[in-house]
Formats: sequence, structure tokens, C-alpha cells
Amino acid sequence: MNALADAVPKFDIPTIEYAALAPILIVLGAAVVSVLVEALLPQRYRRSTQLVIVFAALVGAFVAVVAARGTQQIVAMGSVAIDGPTLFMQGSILVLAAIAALVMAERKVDPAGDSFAPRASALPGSEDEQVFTRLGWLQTEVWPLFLFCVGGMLLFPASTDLLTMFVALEVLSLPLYVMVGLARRRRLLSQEASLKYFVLGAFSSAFFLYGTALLYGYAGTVSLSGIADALTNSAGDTGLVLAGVGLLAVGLLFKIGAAPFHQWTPDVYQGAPTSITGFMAACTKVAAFGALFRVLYVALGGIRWDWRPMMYVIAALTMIVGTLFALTQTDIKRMLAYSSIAQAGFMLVGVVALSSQGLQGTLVYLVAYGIATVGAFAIVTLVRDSTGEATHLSQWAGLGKRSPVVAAAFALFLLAFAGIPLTSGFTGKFAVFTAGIQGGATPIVVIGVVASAVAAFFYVRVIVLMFFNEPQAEGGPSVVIPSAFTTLAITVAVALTVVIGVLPQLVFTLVSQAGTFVR
Amino acid sequence: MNPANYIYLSAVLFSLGAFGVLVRRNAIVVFMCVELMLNASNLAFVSFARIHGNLDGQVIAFFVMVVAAAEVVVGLAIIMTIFRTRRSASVDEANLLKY
Amino acid sequence: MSPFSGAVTHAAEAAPAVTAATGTFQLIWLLIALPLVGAAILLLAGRRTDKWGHWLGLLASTASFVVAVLLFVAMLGQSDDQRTQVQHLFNWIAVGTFDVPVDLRLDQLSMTFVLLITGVGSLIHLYSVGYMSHDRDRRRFFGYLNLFVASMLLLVLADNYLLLYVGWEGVGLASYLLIGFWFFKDSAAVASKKAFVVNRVGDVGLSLAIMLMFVTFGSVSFEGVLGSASKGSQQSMTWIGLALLLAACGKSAQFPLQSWLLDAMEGPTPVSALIHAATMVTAGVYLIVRSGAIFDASLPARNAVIVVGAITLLMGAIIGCAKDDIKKALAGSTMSQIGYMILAAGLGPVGYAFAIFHLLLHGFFKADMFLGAGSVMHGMNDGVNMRRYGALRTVMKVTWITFMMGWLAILGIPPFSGFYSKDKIIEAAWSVSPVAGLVTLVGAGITAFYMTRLFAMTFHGEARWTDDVHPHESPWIMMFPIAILALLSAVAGFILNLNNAFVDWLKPVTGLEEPQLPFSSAVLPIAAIILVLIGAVLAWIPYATRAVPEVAPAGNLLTRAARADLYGDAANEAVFMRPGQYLTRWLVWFDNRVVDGVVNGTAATIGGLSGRARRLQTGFARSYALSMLGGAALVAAALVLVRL
Amino acid sequence: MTNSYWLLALLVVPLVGAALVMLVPKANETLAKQLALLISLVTFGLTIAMCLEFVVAKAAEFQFAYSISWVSNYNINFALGVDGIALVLIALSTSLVPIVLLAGWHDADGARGTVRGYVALILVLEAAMVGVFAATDLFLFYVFFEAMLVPVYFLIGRYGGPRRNYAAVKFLLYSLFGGLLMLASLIGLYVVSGNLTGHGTFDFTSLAALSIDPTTQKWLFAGFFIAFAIKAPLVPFHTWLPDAAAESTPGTAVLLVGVLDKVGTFGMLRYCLELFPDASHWATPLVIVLAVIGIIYGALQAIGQTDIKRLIAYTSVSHFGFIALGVFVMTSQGQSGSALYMVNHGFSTAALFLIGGFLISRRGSRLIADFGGVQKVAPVLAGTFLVAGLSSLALPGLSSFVSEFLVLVGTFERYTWVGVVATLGIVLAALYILLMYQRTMTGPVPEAVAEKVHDLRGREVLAIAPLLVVIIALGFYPQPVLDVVNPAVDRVMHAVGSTDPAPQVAPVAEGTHK
Repeated sequence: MNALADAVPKFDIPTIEYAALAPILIVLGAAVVSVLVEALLPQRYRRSTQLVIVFAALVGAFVAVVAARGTQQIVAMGSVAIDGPTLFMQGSILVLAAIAALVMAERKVDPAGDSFAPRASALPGSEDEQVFTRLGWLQTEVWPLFLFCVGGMLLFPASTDLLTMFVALEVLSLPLYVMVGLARRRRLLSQEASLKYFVLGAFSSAFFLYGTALLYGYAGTVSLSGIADALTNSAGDTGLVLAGVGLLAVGLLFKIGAAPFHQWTPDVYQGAPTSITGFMAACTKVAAFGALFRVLYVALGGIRWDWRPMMYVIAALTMIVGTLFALTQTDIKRMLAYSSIAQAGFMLVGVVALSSQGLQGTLVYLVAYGIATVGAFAIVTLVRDSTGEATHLSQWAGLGKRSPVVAAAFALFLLAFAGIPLTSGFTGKFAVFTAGIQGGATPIVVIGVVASAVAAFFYVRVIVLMFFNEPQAEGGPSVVIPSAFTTLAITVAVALTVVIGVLPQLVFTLVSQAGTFVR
Repeated sequence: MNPANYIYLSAVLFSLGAFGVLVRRNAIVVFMCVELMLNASNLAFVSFARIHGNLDGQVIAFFVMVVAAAEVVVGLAIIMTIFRTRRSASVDEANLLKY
Repeated sequence: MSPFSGAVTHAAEAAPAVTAATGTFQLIWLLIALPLVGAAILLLAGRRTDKWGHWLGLLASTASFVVAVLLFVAMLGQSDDQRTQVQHLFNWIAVGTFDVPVDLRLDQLSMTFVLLITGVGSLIHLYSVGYMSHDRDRRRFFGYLNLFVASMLLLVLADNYLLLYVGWEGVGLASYLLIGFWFFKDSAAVASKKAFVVNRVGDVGLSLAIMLMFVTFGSVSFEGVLGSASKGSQQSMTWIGLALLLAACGKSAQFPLQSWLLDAMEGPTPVSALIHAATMVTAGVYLIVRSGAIFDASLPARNAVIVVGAITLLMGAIIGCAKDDIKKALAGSTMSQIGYMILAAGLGPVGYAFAIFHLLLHGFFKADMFLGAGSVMHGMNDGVNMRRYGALRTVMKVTWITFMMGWLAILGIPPFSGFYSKDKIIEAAWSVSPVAGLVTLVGAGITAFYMTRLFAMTFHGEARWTDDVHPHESPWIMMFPIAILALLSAVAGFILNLNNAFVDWLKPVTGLEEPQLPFSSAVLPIAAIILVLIGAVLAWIPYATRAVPEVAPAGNLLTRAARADLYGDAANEAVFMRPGQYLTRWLVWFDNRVVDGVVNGTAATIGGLSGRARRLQTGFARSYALSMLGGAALVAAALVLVRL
Repeated sequence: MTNSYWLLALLVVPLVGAALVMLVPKANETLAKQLALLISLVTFGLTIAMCLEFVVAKAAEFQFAYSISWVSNYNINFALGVDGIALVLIALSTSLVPIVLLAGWHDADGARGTVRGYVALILVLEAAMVGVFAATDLFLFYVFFEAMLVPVYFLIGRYGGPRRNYAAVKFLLYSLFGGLLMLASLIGLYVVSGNLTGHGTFDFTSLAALSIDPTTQKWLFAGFFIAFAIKAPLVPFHTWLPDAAAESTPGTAVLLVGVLDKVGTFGMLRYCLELFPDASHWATPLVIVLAVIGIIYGALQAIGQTDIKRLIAYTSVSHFGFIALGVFVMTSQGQSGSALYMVNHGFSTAALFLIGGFLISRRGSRLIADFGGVQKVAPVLAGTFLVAGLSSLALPGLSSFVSEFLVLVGTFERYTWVGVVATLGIVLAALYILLMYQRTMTGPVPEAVAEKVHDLRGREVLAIAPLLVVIIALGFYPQPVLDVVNPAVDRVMHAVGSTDPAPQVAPVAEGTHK
């Protein structure tokens, strides 16, 4: 206990592996530039400039990910792991974020502009707001927020110590809290969602942090491999470990929306601007699952028999709760929110599989789910009446008659959610269930199978509404013809959904190259 | 003094914070309770640093403070907005989204 | 050369040697093919053939008869042990050891039937040309008739039980179609369905019998089964025999499956004559006689046959006594007469040949009388109520005389046909069991009563015609077949009995034993004739010499029961139909409410659960925080529990 | 081994055809129908040509094999191949499609969806049906098994009757439920194969060669069997069928009941028995009881129905009882009978549904009580209906008899009393068919019938005639089909280790027929 006294303080110059960190750095750098753009450029140039920056950053980062393929090392002085899973997740996040960004960039479907409040500070319904709307001002601050958020997401699954992970968690969360509150329409709901998300998010990160503190107390370090070593040596108080793991898990499970930490999900998904909902549903889930896997497999692999039953319970509960609650929803966004909870439950099967197959299965599932989710929410933005998006299910009746193509695309996404073969969703389900049974988690797979059968009901119900029912009488919603942005987003999502469904080997090849975590 | 006692204190503070989140309605107070939980963590970090005799815990505490500060910025902004809209800072009144 | 040439060698015990059909015998398939083609053309070509369809039908049937005669002549030219000819056509079903070819077997027994079917059949075709001349669907009628002839021939020519089953069901189908020929009458439609369904109950017997045969002998061919019948266990033989008896009961309207035959009179009269008197209904007798080896191996089965025959014999006779509908009275008589045959068949080798002999002669005289009844109806505006007949001998002389031949034949007055066969049956029955003998004797008396009643009510006594009826004789085209049948009724028995010609002809197939009687064989014919005369006189006095009331008197208990078919239908209704209806109605409810209810109920329960559960999502952030805290506790608890 | 492209062609032609049909302008309905008919005829022609290439002597092997790697991570191949049983079922499928298209020429007119969509869905379904019978990789089988649901779901939901939503959803969810249980078993099987041999596989032949321990077999069997029991359907999983069949167009009902449901019994025969022989023997008593209950119960239900299409659907429940019975009695007669029954039932039910459909569309009502005396106004319609009905009640001489009798014999030789009870079904069959015939076709003609019901026209006769020809032809000469089926059944029998019981009395040596 005299480290300070006798050691000559040495300061090692940290080494930073820029190539490996490039994706994160590019996005975060772009975010900074984006902030500067907000500060310096006049209003009318901002939007186009921001879009250039965003897409350039996303593409550049993706190129960097591809360039870094095969890397399997711990960088940034032991804080960040750039390994197969990281790169795969970063790549997926970037692709999903790009698709989501396309939807966010849409400004044709809402006659008043894009889908964000022109000035978030203006009171809903106030004169100010009307002026801003009349002037056609657009909210461009969402783009730096978006970039920071993506940056956090890229870092989150790559973190190899709990502190970096915590910082990444906050970097991805804080912008999201804000973005959720930026909806142009139904601002009351949007703000409420924002508040709830913030309060609960902060609450959960406090748990995460305290858990970190306890694990630090146990191991004397917050690095994942350090914790793993400590566990192997069984040094210290196991009570601290168990409590620490429990609290840590709360933070992580909150982000993936697992029951019983899921209750924010429907409220936030419903209140948030739909394009943001799609983005966070898809990307946050990938990032959070990455972090969960890394913590559980790298740091806590040694006590897997301790946390496995807990994850069993959580997985089963998540599947059941998500499915059960979704059954009677009447709002499409809320329904998709509960569906995302149920899907998280299926993905957790990959976690309890305790194997690299489980990891790979979940990764495939995440990609499949993310693509379908972004696509589905993109379509939700298109179905509108005079007050904005028409999200009540009854308003979707007969959509197949009026807009067969859009309805067909939505039906495809729904079938993917339901896990019908030849769609991406089946590929994902097959992969996690296989891993689950291989890992000896057969009971949980059976629960999953039954839950997916029940879950099929609410997906199918929407198809029934769209295709088998008569449209509402006059005044019902209609499908707006979007600009190239959303069209491209939906097209890409449809194409990927089909390709992953029909030729699953493509994604399996990718994911098996992802290999395992570096320690 | 046994550094373990600081740990117990931090646990008590954390619990108080969590309890506060559950019982208080005012968003600002709720938020302060969250801050209390974060600071309880800080206390735990520095105490453990003391116990383990390495500096990591203390450094972490600084990181946490920075993050908490950022959280305050975002949090207060959100609470402000909703207060202006609703003329109330009660977390219970924001109750349109349910079921 | 037939395209279906083939040789079959069977090793059979006891049974006569089998010869692969060559020469003329390769024409066997033509017997079936001719009427089948006729039926196909008539039924498929539709109204285009309306003009000449009936002639085509007649031609097909007659051509088949000609082939039959050719084959008969050819068979007569063979020695006894060369008379069983088998023609292999093609392989039908072969799975594992279950190997059933389509083989046709022509021996003395089937030859007899072939001649009866094509001969009487052709006559009835001819009769129908006249009888149905006013029906716009006459072509369809002939199509069905041809179909019937083809099926019936298949039934008697099949060389295995499964192929027999095809013919068996084919005649059932034809019967169904013909009973319901006037389908626009509800009663006809219902009667036809009833006939088919009741027959199906019998078919269960035939199906089971065939399956039992396969399980027991590994074969369903006549050779394979009958050749080894003596080796099977008695239990198996009994079951097979009972199953066959059930089949026979269905097809031949024997107790307890008799109820359809009376309703079957809804069909046109030629149908009643051909199918429900002369041929199809006797298929049960054929089946039992053909399967004699089985019954020879099981006394219980044989006794069951006798009991069924005896009960039906009396039942039919009693019903016949009470019916005022001429066709139903005749139908009751048919039941009763087939009861004789079944009983005879149950007697074993002492009775087989006589069962067939009676069957053949019955075919003649019953067809004669049915056609006569048709002729009467033809002249009476299709009225069937004998209480509105009377004194028809004055206006329908030919019908009267021909009918009289039939009447005398069925009464068994020597030398008319019935005497030769019925008498032998009574004798055989006595030799086996005095009870059976007594029943046959009493039956003969009752037969005399109801036939005399029928004959007297129709042709004698006073005219009780309704005002709009102007009875007249039928055209020659109808009277010619009747005349031939009347002739056969009169003399066929005598001729065929000369030197025991018929029985000897059948003997190689059916076997033959002389009945051993405890008393002189002269006693029984005399007793029978006395009983017949008593019965006839008892009927003649009230129905020919006194006025017959135009409305049936209430009658005593027995009469009322007989009018209600001895409550056969009532029993069916009470035991099967009513409970069946309740059962199906209940089951439909059960399926909708319970089975489907469980399915929908599960869905509803889950939905209801969901509706309740989503209330947990209160919208209060603090309650969400609470559940998170609870979750944290859960997680911690789970972790700690594992450690424990 | 070189790949044969026959089966691939049978898959691709209808799929490409469906795409082509969707390119036809929406307004030009006739062209879409004609094109679809042409494509289905081409597919049928290909099937015939393929059947002629089939080597009957090797009918137990998978012929026309085609295999490429699909998902190599899981050792999944896109592997096709047919044995005798699959061959006849594919022939059934591709022959019914043109008939359905022709018979249902106006079925989709004025429906919610477009006509081109209707015919395209039918072609997609055709491809899926071929695929499900031709797959020799279990994963591929599963994919087709589930993918098949989608076109049917849309066919019912978009083109069906008043309660189509309910029926379509019920059908989909019920089937999906079974399918997902099968998925769990399928994955389990893969994992087991991985544990036993070192590398997991979905290849049928390799899986059938495994010897899995009996307990595991039971669990895996249960997953497969429930899926197939729902599909077939066996009582008590049958209640979706009457709804689905009654609400769909006649053509859809034909494909649904005539072909799709056969996947259930086909699956029992091919997959349950061969993959899990021990478990199959273990489950035999239960299955047999269910099957016999199905025979009697389905028939009684049919008798009690007031709706023509529901009635026909319930007759199928009864028939599926027979088929399942034949499969599980483990005798060659039973199993060959079942295989043949699948084909025969396809044709006879097709005829019943199509002619029933003609009748219903004319009168505008499905209720039996709304009919009467049709034979008077539409004799050809009535006559064809009667033949179809007689085939359904297994009249000897018509096709169903042969198969039904084989099943009964096969049952009887092993389970005498079961055979006896099942045989009672033939009486009930007569009742339900003839009661319906009596109530609809005979008796006095109600005014509405006289006005609306006219006889079959050329197109309809053209569609029905081949069915009736096949029904009669297979009644008198089923041997070609049996010759193809028997070797495959022998393979199954060998796999489950069953032999036919010997007769009590050694059979007399009979001469061989030359």
C-alpha cells in the first residue's frame, strides 16, 4: 500500500493504434466538425453540408472497418478491443445507421419539412413554433447528435474496460435522449418519451456504474480481462462479484430492452420521431448486445454457471413479456416496440448458449432484425393523414389495396419478424436456436419456439389488416410518395431482408470470420 | 478508519438515491437522486482505490464527474423543455404514453 | 385370341381342377365388357343417344346372353373336371404378399348365374322398352340396367373375394341408382340412400371377411381360401363365416338388414323384378354357397345362417300377408323366399345345390310376377293399392294367366317350378333340424296364404277401381317377356329336375349329400301340399269370394305389426337413426365449442391475459424504475441462489 | 454424382411463371390466366416426362438427385431427389394445378386481390409443393414446409369467403405453431447428428442412418409428429381445416386439402418413421388411437354439417385418419395403401371441392338446405358429383377403394380390433356422401335452384373429366402407382424394422401369373 511513495512515477506515452480505431475516430471527428458547422454556417447551407458530412463519415468509417478486417488486437492502452466481433458489429451499426440516416434525411413526406421540430426549445403550439414552421427552418442539430451517438455505439461493444464502456454508454445515450424529444408532430408525446428515457436511462447507468465500482472493488481493476483473471484466481469477496454483476447487468439489459428492464421501450419508441425510433431500435440493440456479450463472455466467462440461470430467466421473461404485451397493441409503433422486446428475448438465447455459435447466431439475428426494423419504421413514416403519421392500426386497414408495393414491403418485414423461412428473420432465429440447442439450452429454445408462434399472431394481424380488410371510409390515411432517401432506405432493407433469407451463407461467412473475442 | 465503512456509506447513499428516484415526483429531485447514486459510486471507487492501493479508482471518479456533468446538461435541458410545455416538473404528469 | 390370354394353374384340394381358359372360354371377359360398354356409351354420351339408347341397352344385354349361351354350350362339351375355367386378365393390386389379380372364373355355379342374369336380364330389358316408353329418361334407365348387368356378372365371375367385392358394390350402386331413378320424388331418393347405407353395413361384413381370409390364409382368391379352409382354426372359420353372413344379410335383405328391400319398391317395376327379385338380392345366397368350404368348417356359422334364414323366411311371409301395396307384398315374398335359400345354404352340402336351384326358379317366377304386377300397374295408372284392384282377369287375360303360372309355381303345386326346389329344401331342413324343417313347412303355408291373397285381390273378386282408371292389357313388348317367364315358371323346375340334371350339374362345385330323414321321404311333400292348400283356401275365401273393403280395416296386433314391417324401421330409427342424429348434432356442437373452443379459447385466454397485463405498463416513469429495481433484485437473487 | 435438373426445372418453371404473370398488365386478366394455365401445363408436361425417366426398379432410392451447397456453415444443401412416394405426390401436385386453374377460371374475378395475383400465388404454391416433396435435405424441407404457408395464407385471405380473415389467420398460426415445434426438433436432430458423427448434417439419408438413443428420439419425434399431425390434420388438431377449406376458393381448397395436407402424412411416413424408428414404435398406440378416432369422428362430423364445403373438409379429416392409420400400422399393405391413398384422396377431394364449388357459385350459397333437385336441372353436374362422392366413400372399382382396403387389410393383420372399428367408417362414409347427395341433388327443385343452377359448361367439363378418368382408371389399374410406391415403402419398413405378419395358415402354393 505504498505504491505512491516508492515508485518513481513513470509516465508511459500511450500508444494509439489509429488504423484500428479509425472507424470510431472518423465518426467522432465528423461529429465535432458537424458541431462546428452548426455554429458557423448559415442556416440555409447547414442541411446539405451536414448530410455530406454524415454520409461521408459513415461511408469512411465503414471503409475503415473493412480495411481493418482480420484485426484481432487490444488497442488504446487496453481500453478498446478491435476484434472480429467488434468489426462485425461496427460494420452492422454503420450500415444500419446509414439506412436510418437516409430516413432521417427525408423531407418530402411531411409537408412542413422534415420530421424534427424546427426549434426544440419553442413551446408546442406557440407562435414561435408557427413562425419557425412558416419560415421552413429545419432542425439540423440532430446530425451532430446522431454522429456522436453512432460514435458511442461503435465504441460501446469494443470497450474492454468498464470505464470506457460507461463513457461509451453515455456518449451513445445522451444524444439519444435529446433526439427522442425532437419530433415535429405530437411534441408532447415526444417530450414525455424523452423525459422518461432520460430519467430511466440515467437511473440504469447509475446501476451500471455502481456495479462497475463493486467489480473494481473485487478485482482492483475495471479491465475485463483483469476481472476475468481475478475470477480465475478466486481472489476477493464473491459477494462483491455477484452484486457487481447484478448491477452491471441492469445497465446492459436496460439498453437491450430485456424484461423486466424493458418498460421504457414502448413509451420511448412510440413517442420518438419514427426515424429515430428505427435508428435506435436497430443500432442501440446491436451495440448493447455487443457490450453484453463482451462483459459476459470475456470478463465473466469464469462464472458463467452462476449467471447463466439468471440469463435463462431473463431470456424467457423477455420473450414472454414482449410477445404477450404486443398481442393487444393498437398502435403500430408500440406494437413494433414490444416486438423488439420479444426479439431481444430470442437473441438472448444466443447469449445463454455460451458458445461462439451463440455469439455468431446473435450477431446474425441482430443484423437481420436491425435491417427489418429500420425498414419497417421507415414505412411507418410514410403512412400519414393530415395530422402526421397514422400509427393507429385501424388506420392501416386496406393499405394493400391502395399501395400494394409499400404494403408488400411491410408485410415482408413482418414475415421476417415472425421468422418465416426465406426471410432474414428465419436465418437469425435458426442460428440462435441452433446455438441454443447446441449449448444445451433446449428448454429455453422450446419456450422461444412457442413464443414465436404466438408472436406470429400480431405480425399476421397487420397483414390481415393491410391486405384482407376494406380501407377505411373517406379521410383515411394515405401512403406518401417519399423522396429518393426513404425509397433507397426501404429498397436496401427489402433487398437485404430477402438476400439474408435466401442466401444466408453470405452472412454466415461474414460472421464466422468474426471469430471470437480477443482478451 | 476502516475503508470498508466508506463502502457501506456509499451503499447507503446509493440506496437513498434509488429510493429517492422511486418516491419523488419532481423531475429535478429525481435527477438529483440519480446524481446521488453516481456520487455514491464515486465514493465507492475512491474507497476501493484506497483499499487496493491503485489509482484507477480515483481516475475513474474524475471521468464519472465529467460524464455526470454532461448528463446534467442534457437532463436539465430536457426537464426545462417539458416544464415549459406542461408548466410542471412532475414526472408523474407526463403520462400520455402507457399500456 | 383374347388380348388377355393367360394360363393359371392352381393346386387345390377337394375343389375341382381349374383350367386356364382357352378357346371359346377366352370370351368370358366379353360377358362383362359388353354391357359395360353399353352403360358407358349410354351414360357418357348423354341426350344424343336418347332416340336409340334403349335398343343399344337391349343389344348389349342380349349380346352378353348370346355369349353366355356359347360358353354354356362350350362348357357342356367339357368333362366335369374341365368345367372350371379361369381367365387371367391383369394384375390388379399387389403389395407385399397381398396379391390380387383380376381373374374371371367360370364354373357350373357361375355359369348358372350368368345365364340367369343375362337371360332374365335381357327379357327385362325388352320389357322395359315398353314399360319406360313414356319416361324422358329412358336412356339413363337402360344405362343403369346395363351397369347392373355388368356388375352382377363381375360379382359371379370373380375368381377372388376382392374382385367379387367390386361387383358386389357395383350392383349396390346400380340398385341405388335405379331405386332412386325417379330422384325428384323424395321418397325414392330416401329409399335409394337407405338401400345403399344398409348394404354398406353388410359390406363391412364382406370387408372383414376378406381381411380375415387374408390374415388366415394369406390369400383372398377362391383357391387360396377355400382350398385351405379345412386347415384354418374353427374360430377363424366361424368369424369369417359370420362376416360373410353379415354381408349376405345386407345384400339379400335378411334379418336384421332387411328393412331396405320394402322401400326399394320405389324404383321402377322392371328394377324390382330384375334386381330386387331375380338377381341382385340373391347374391347373398351365391356368396354363402360359393364359400361353402368355410361354412363346412364351422358349425356355429352354419347354424347362424340357418337361424337368419328362418327368421327372415317367417318375417317376410308375415309382412307379405298384411301389405296392400302389390309391390311391397311381392317384396315381402322375396324376402321370405330368399330366407328359404339362405336357410338351405346354411344346411351345408345337403342344401347348397337346392338353394341355387330355388334361386334360379325363384328368379323365373318372381320376375314373372313382378313384371305381371308392372303390367297391372301399367293398366291401373301406376296404382299399387290392391284394395283398388279386383276382377282384373276380365280385362287383362294374358297378365292373369301368366301371373297364375307364377302363383302356382311359388305355391309349390306340382308340377310347377317351385315344387321341385322348395320341397327339397324342406326335406333337407328336416334332415338337419326339425325346427328348421317346421319353419320351412309353416312358411310354405303362409306363402300360400299371402300369394293367394295377392292373386285374388288383384284378379278376382269385384272390381274396386277408382273412376279415372281404365284397365287395359299391356303391349306385346311387355307381354312377351312375361310370357316366356311364365312358361319357365311353369316348366323349368320339372325339366331341370329330370334325372336330377341340375343338381348333378352343380355337384362338382357345391358338393351334394342326400338328406337323411327319420321318416319316409313321401311324408313331407304331402304335408307341404296340405298346408299350402289350407293357406290358399284361407286366403281365397275372404279375398276372392267376399267383398274386400277399400280401406284397410284396423286389423289385429299382428296385422298392424306386419303392415309396419314388423317394426324393423321403427327399431332402426329408435336404435340408430334417432340416437345417431342426436350424436352427430352433439358432436358438431362438441367440435365447435369444445375442440375448436379449446383452440380459440387458448387464443382468447392469451389475448385476455395480454389485455390485463398491459395495464402493468402504467405510463409512470417511477413505476418503471420500481420494476427495474425489482429486476435488479431478481437478478441478484438468481445469482445468489445459484451459489447456494 | 452428376446433378439432374428435372426437379430444379419443376421448381423454377412455376416460379419464373409467377413472375411473368405478375408482369401482365393488371387489367388483362384473361391473359394472366391463360399464361398461368400454359405454365402449369408445361410444368405438368415436364413432370410426365420426368416420370417416364424414373427407374421403377430403383424406386426406393432418391432419383433425379440435385445438390448444391446452400448454407455450408450448417452443412445445409439445396438437395432434391425423389423416391417412389415423392414422385407420385409431385405428379399429383403438378397435375392438379392446371385443373384448379381451369376449373377456377372465374374464382378470383371481383375479389379483393388481382386476378394475376391469384394465379401467380397458385404457381408459387406449386413450386413450394414440388419442393416440399422433392427436398432430401431436412432444412430445405422445412423451408418449403413453412414457405408454403405464405401463398396459401394470401390465397385464403385475399380471395376467400366472408370469414376469410379468421380462417386465414387460424390456418397460418396453427400451422406455424406446428412448424416451429418441428424447427426445434429439426435443430435438435442436427445437433444430435453433430454429437454422434462429429459433424452435423441435415441430409436425410445420413440422418436416417444414425442410431439415436430412444429418449432423444421421443422428443425429436414429438416435434415432427405434432407438426405433421396439425398439417394432416389428425383429430384433435383438425379444427382449422373446415374453416380454411370452407372460406377459401374451391381451387385453393383443392390444393390445400388435396396436396398441402399430404405433406403431413408424407412427413409421417418419410420422416417420423425413418428418422425415429424406436420412437415411432413407441408412439404407435397413440397415433393409431388418434387415427381411428379421426376416421369415425371426422365422418360423424361430416354427417352433421350443414355447409357443403365444411362437409367435404370433414370427410378429409376422416380420410386422413385412414392415411395416418396406414402409415403407423407398420405393414407394407398399410403403408403402400396410405401412399396410394394420398394420391387418390387428392383426386377425389379435388373433384368434390371443384364440383361443389361450381354448385355453390351458381346458387350463391354453401348451405345444403338451399339446394335440392339439382340432378333435374344440371344432370351432368350431379352425375360428376356423384362419381366424386362415390370415390370419396371408397366404392370398389373407384380409386379410393384400393387404397382404403389396403390400409384396412394392413391394419387388420396387425391390430384386428382397430381394423374392425376402422371398417365401420365405410358405413359412415356412405351416409355422409349420400345424405349430402340426397339433400342437394334429388327431391323437388326449389325455385332458386331452378333459376340459378345450370349445367356444367365446356371449360368445367374439361377440368373435371381428367379427374374422373383418373379416379376410375386408378380404381381398376392402380398397379403402376403401387409398383412405384412399393419399393419406397419397403425401405421404410426396413428402416423401422417391421415385417408383415405371416398368415395363420401357410398359403397354398399358387401358380404365378404369367
